[in-house]
Amino acid sequence: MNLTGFMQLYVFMLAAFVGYQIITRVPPLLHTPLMSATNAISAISLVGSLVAAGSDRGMVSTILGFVAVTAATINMVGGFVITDRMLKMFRREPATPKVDPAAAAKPEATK
Amino acid sequence: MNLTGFMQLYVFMLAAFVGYQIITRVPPLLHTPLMSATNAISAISLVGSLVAAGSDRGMVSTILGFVAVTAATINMVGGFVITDRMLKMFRREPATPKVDPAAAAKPEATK
Amino acid sequence: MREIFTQVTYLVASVLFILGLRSLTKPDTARRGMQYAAIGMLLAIVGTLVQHEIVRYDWIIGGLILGTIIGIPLGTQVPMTAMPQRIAISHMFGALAATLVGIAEYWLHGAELGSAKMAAVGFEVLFGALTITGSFMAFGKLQEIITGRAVTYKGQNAVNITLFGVTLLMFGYLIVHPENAVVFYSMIALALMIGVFMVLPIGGADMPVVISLLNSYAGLASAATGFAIGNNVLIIAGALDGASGFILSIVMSKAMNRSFQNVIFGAFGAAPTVSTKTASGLSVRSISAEDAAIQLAYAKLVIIVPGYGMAVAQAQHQVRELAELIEKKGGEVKYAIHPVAGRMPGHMNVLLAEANVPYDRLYDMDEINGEFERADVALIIGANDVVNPAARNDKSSPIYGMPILNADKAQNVIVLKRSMNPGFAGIENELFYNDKTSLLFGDAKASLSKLVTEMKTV
Amino acid sequence: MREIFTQVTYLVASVLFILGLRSLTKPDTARRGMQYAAIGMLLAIVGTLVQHEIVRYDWIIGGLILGTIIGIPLGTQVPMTAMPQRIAISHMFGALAATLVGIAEYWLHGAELGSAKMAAVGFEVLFGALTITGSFMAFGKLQEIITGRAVTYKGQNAVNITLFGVTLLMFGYLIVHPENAVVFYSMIALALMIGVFMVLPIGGADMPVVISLLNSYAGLASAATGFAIGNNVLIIAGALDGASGFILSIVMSKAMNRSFQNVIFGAFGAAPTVSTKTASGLSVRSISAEDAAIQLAYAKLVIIVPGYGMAVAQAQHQVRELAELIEKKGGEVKYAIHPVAGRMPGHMNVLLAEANVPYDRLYDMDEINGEFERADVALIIGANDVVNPAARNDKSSPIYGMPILNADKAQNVIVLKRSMNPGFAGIENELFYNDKTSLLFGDAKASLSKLVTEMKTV
Ligand SMILES: NC(=O)c1ccc[n+]([C@@H]2O[C@H](COP(=O)([O-])OP(=O)(O)OC[C@H]3O[C@@H](n4cnc5c(N)ncnc54)[C@H](OP(=O)(O)O)[C@@H]3O)[C@@H](O)[C@H]2O)c1
Ligand SMILES: NC(=O)c1ccc[n+]([C@@H]2O[C@H](COP(=O)([O-])OP(=O)(O)OC[C@H]3O[C@@H](n4cnc5c(N)ncnc54)[C@H](OP(=O)(O)O)[C@@H]3O)[C@@H](O)[C@H]2O)c1
Repeated sequence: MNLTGFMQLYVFMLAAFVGYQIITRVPPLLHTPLMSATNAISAISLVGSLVAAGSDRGMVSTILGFVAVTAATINMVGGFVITDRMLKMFRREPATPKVDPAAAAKPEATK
Repeated sequence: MNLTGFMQLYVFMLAAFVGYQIITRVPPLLHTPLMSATNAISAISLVGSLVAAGSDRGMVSTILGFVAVTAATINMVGGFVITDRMLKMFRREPATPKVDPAAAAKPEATK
Repeated sequence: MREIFTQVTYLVASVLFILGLRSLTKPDTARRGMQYAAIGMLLAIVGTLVQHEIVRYDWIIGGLILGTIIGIPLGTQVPMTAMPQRIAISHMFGALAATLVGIAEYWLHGAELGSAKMAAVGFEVLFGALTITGSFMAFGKLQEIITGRAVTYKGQNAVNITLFGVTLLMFGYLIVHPENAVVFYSMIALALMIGVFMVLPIGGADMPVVISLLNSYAGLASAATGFAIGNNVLIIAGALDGASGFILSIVMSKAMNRSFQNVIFGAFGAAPTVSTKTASGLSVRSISAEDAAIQLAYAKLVIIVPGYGMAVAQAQHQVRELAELIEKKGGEVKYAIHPVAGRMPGHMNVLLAEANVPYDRLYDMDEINGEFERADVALIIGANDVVNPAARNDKSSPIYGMPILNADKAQNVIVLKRSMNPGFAGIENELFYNDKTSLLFGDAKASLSKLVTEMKTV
Repeated sequence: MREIFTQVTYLVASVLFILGLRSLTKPDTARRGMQYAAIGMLLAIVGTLVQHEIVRYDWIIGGLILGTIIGIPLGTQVPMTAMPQRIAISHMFGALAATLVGIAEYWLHGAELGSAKMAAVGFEVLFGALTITGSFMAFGKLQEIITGRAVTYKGQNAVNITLFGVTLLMFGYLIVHPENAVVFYSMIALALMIGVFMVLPIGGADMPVVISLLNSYAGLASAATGFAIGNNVLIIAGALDGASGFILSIVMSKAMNRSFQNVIFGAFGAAPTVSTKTASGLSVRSISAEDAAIQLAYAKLVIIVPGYGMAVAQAQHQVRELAELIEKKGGEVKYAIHPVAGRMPGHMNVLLAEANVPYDRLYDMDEINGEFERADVALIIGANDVVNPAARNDKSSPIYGMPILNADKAQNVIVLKRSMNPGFAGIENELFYNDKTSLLFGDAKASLSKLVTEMKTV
C-alpha cells in the first residue's frame, strides 16, 4: 500500500469522525431533510462520472460515463431541490396566512 | 503546489473540524486537564525530532535533533503524567477517607 | 495551473459540504447551509470540467440535461408522503453512478490497476451493485410494485450466506489477480443478486431501516470511488453519507428497540406471523364525529398523536385546520411526535411542517410524555404501535420494551383509524379497548374534515 | 514493509489522540481516554524508530532519557497552583522542538526545499520561535521572575508592527529564494524578538489568555512541521492543539467580556492605570473568625465562591474541611465556580478536585446564580472581580458587562481576603462595602484553619 493510499485513509478516518459528530447532533425534527441532504451531497460522484464520460477513452467508457452522469445529476438536482423544499417548510412562528410556494403545491395548504 | 500538499491541506482542514467540535464540548470542569492533555499530545513532534537526531546527517542535525528530542520528551512524559494526575483527582461520589496517591502529595489531603 | 484550480474547488466543496450538514443541527440555519453545499457542488463540477483529460463535452452535456429533466420533477413533484420510496430510489441512482465509474475504471486499466486500486474498485462495485438492486427492491416494496410482505423460504439464510461467501472469495481472488475480467464481472452479477435476496425477506414496513443501511453502503461505495480515482472530496462526501445512514439506522432500531439482526433476518413486519393477543371478548366504543367535535371543543389541552395513518391519508392539512379551530375555542394544542411514528425518521415532522405547523409545537417523546395526565383529550390520528401499552406491560409482545407515548394517561382518547386492523407491528392494541378510548372510524382525512365542519357548528 | 508498519502506527496514533481528547468531554471517561492517547504516542515512537533513515540511537536514547528525567518531576511535583506557569513553559519546549526540527530541515536541504516546503518550514520556525520566547516571558511573569506589570513605552506598537512587517517580508522573500540562509536565520532571530515584545506589554494576570494563544501557535508550528516533513499525525495533533488553544482563549475573553485586541494591546491588568472608583467615605465591617463560624454553623445553605486567592493561599484542603464541618452541623454546601475564577480555565475545579471535593458539588455560573437568594451565607474565599457588582451596574467600570456570580444576592456575605487590595482587574468592589458583607481579614489558609477550629467548638 503506497503513501497516497495512507493519505486517503487519513482523510476517510477524519471525515468519518466529522460525520459522526455532526449527524449525532442533528435533531429528529430534521432527520428526513438530513436523508435527502446526504443524497444530494452523494451526487458528488459526478466528478468521477464526468471524467469517464468526457475523456474520450473508447465508446464503452463514454457510455458508462454518460449513464453515470445522468444518474448522479438526477440525485444532485432532485436532492438539493427537495431538501430545500422541505427546509423551507420548517417554520418557528405561527403559520402565516399568505400563500407560500412550497405549500402552494397542495391546495389545502393555502387555506 | 503538488498533490500531496493538497492531501495535507485536507487532513489539516478535517482535523481542525474534529478539534473544534470536540473542544467546544469539553466542560469547563476539565479545561485545565484539557490544556495539559493537548500539551502532552503536541509532544508528537518527537517523530520529527527522532529522525533528525538519528539519521546521522552531520553533527549539526544530530545535535539539533538531540535537543528537540529532549524538549519533546519533557512534554510527553510531563504532560501525560500531570494530566493523569489531575484526572485521577476528579471524583463523583463523596470523597473517601482512604489516603489517595495524588492527594497524598499534600499532607492536608490525607485528613 | 488548471490542476491547482481543480484541487482548490474540491477542497472548498468539501468544506461547504461539511458546513452544510452541520447547518442541519439547527432548523434556522439549515436552509442557508444546504444552499452553500449546493454551491460547493457546482464549484466541484466546474473544477472537474476544466481538467485536461476532458476533451469531449457532448455526452457530458447530454447526461447533465437528461439528469436535470428527470431530477426536477423528482424534487418538486414527489409528495412528502412518498419520501421513503423517493429516498430509496435515489440511493439506487447514486450507487449506479459509483458502480459504472468503477466498471469504466476496470475496463480501461484492468490488470494495471494493481492490488491496492483493485481493492478500492472492488469495494466500489460490490457495495455499489448490491445497493442498486437492494434499493430498487426497497423502492418496489414501498411503492407496492412488489409485495410488501416478507418473502421467506426454507434454507433462505443458507443461500444468502453462500452467495455472500462466494462473492467475497472472488473479491479476494481479484485483489491477487486483477487481470481476470470474468471473475470481476461475475462478482458484480453476484452482488446484484445479493441485493435482491437481502431485501426480499424483509417486510415493507421495515424498509426504512434497510434504506438507511443501504444509504451507508452507497456512501461507502462513493468513498471507495474516491480511493480508486484518488479524489478526496469523494472520500469525504462518502464518509459523511455513510455515517449518516449508519447512525439513522441505529436511531431507528433503538426507538423500535430491535437489533440489526432482528431487522435483517427477523422477517418482522410480516403481520400474521407475530400477532400475539387477539381481541376476543373485548369490545370497542365507537364515536360520532359530532360527539368527538364537542369533546374537542371543550377541551383545555388536546395532545395530537400523529402516526403512519396520517401519512397514508395525507391528512396533515386537515390536522392543522382542526388544531386552529380548537385554539379558536380556547383550547391548547400540542403535537406528540414519536421518534419512529410513520415510516421514516422525522416523517411526521416534515408532514406537519408542510401543513405550516410551526415546529416549536412539535414535542419529542421525552418532552411531552409527562403532559398526557394534564391532557383532556389525546387525539390519535392513524397512530397505533407508538401508543401501544403492550410495549410497557406485555412481556410476550414483540414490541415489549419499545418506548411509547403515554396517550393512555390522558383523560379521554379519541382514535382515528379505518378499521380494527393492526399497525406495522401487526399486533392488537389494548388502548383501543380502554374505557376512556373511543374510536372514530374512517379514513383520517375524511374523519378530520367531518370534525372540522362539526367544530364550526359547535 | 517497515514503511507500512510505521504508517500504520501513525494512523492508529492519530485515532487514539482524537479519541483521547474526545474522552475529555466526560469526567468519567477522561482518564482512560488519555491513557489510550499515551499508548498511541508510544506506538508512533516505535513506528518512527524502526524506520530505515534512523541509523544511530546514541543521541536519541540520550535525549529520551534526559527528557524523561526532567519530565517526571514536571509531571509529579508541580503543585496545582502552579499550573499556569507549568503550561506556559511546556509550550516553550514544544515550540523549541518544532523550531529545531525546522532548522535541521533547512540546514540539510536549504535551497532544494522548493517554495512549497520552504513555506511550510518558514511557518514552522516563525510560529515556533515566537512561541519559544513568548511562552518563556509568560512563564517568567507568572513565576514573577519578570515583573508581572505590563511594561509599556512610547511608540511600542509602532516598534512591534515594524518588527512584524519586516519578518513577514523576509518570509515572503525566502519562499522565492529558499537558498538565502542569512535571511532565514535573521528571520528566526526577529521572530524570537517578536515573542518577547509581544508579551512584554501584557499584565501578568492576562497571561492565561496569552498562554492559550501561544498554545494555538505551538499547535500551528507542529502542524507546519507535519507539512514540511510530510507527516499526517503531526498535522492532526497540531490542528487539535491549535483548535484547543484558540477556543480556550475565546472562552476566556468572552467570560471576561473583552476582545483579543483588548487583551493583546490593552495593557490591562496594570492596576494603577485603570482603578476607577475609590472607596472614599465607604467603610467596611470586619468580622472575627468566631462570629463567622457561628454564622456558618447555623446556616442552612452555604455557597462557597472560591477565587484566585484560594489558589494563592493553597487553601483548597481547608475549604473542604470547613465544608464538611458545615454539613456535620446540618447545613448544605455548594460551590459556585465562575468560568474565569482564578488564573486559568478550570483553575478552581482542579484545585477543589485535588482536595477531594466531588465534582458534582461544583456548579457553573448559570446553574448556581439562581440559588444565591436562598443562601444564608455566601462565603467568598479570595474571589473579587468575579463577584463585583460593578460588572452589572457601573458602565464606567472596565469589567462592565462581564457576567458575574450574584453573591450579593445572598442573605449574608463573608469575604476572606488579606487586605483591601483590589483583584486582577485592579478596581474597587462595592460588595465589600455592602451592609450584609463582613470581611475576615488574613491569608485564606490561616483564616480557614481558624474557622475550622472555631466550628469544632461551636
Ligand atoms: N418512523 C420510522 O423510522 C420507522 C421505520 C420502520 C418501522 N417503523 C414502524 O412503524 C410503526 C409506526 O407506528 P405508527 O403508530 O406511526 O403507525 P402504525 O403502528 O403502523 O399504525 C398505523 C395506523 O394507522 C391506521 N391507518 C392506516 N391508514 C389510515 C388512513 N388512511 N386513515 C386513518 N387511519 C389509517 C392503521 O389502522 P387502519 O388500517 O385500521 O386504518 C394503523 O392502526 C412503528 O411500529 C415503527 O416501529 C417506523
Ligand atoms: N481564570 C482565567 O482563565 C483567567 C484568565 C485571565 C484573567 N483572569 C482574571 O482573573 C480574575 C479572577 O477573579 P477572582 O475573583 O478569582 O480573583 P481576583 O479578582 O484576582 O481577586 C483575588 C482576590 O484574592 C485575594 N487574595 C489574594 N491572595 C490571597 C490570600 N493568600 N489569602 C486570601 N485572599 C487572597 C485578593 O485580595 P487581597 O490581596 O486583599 O488578599 C483579591 O481580592 C478575573 O478578573 C479574571 O478576569 C482569569
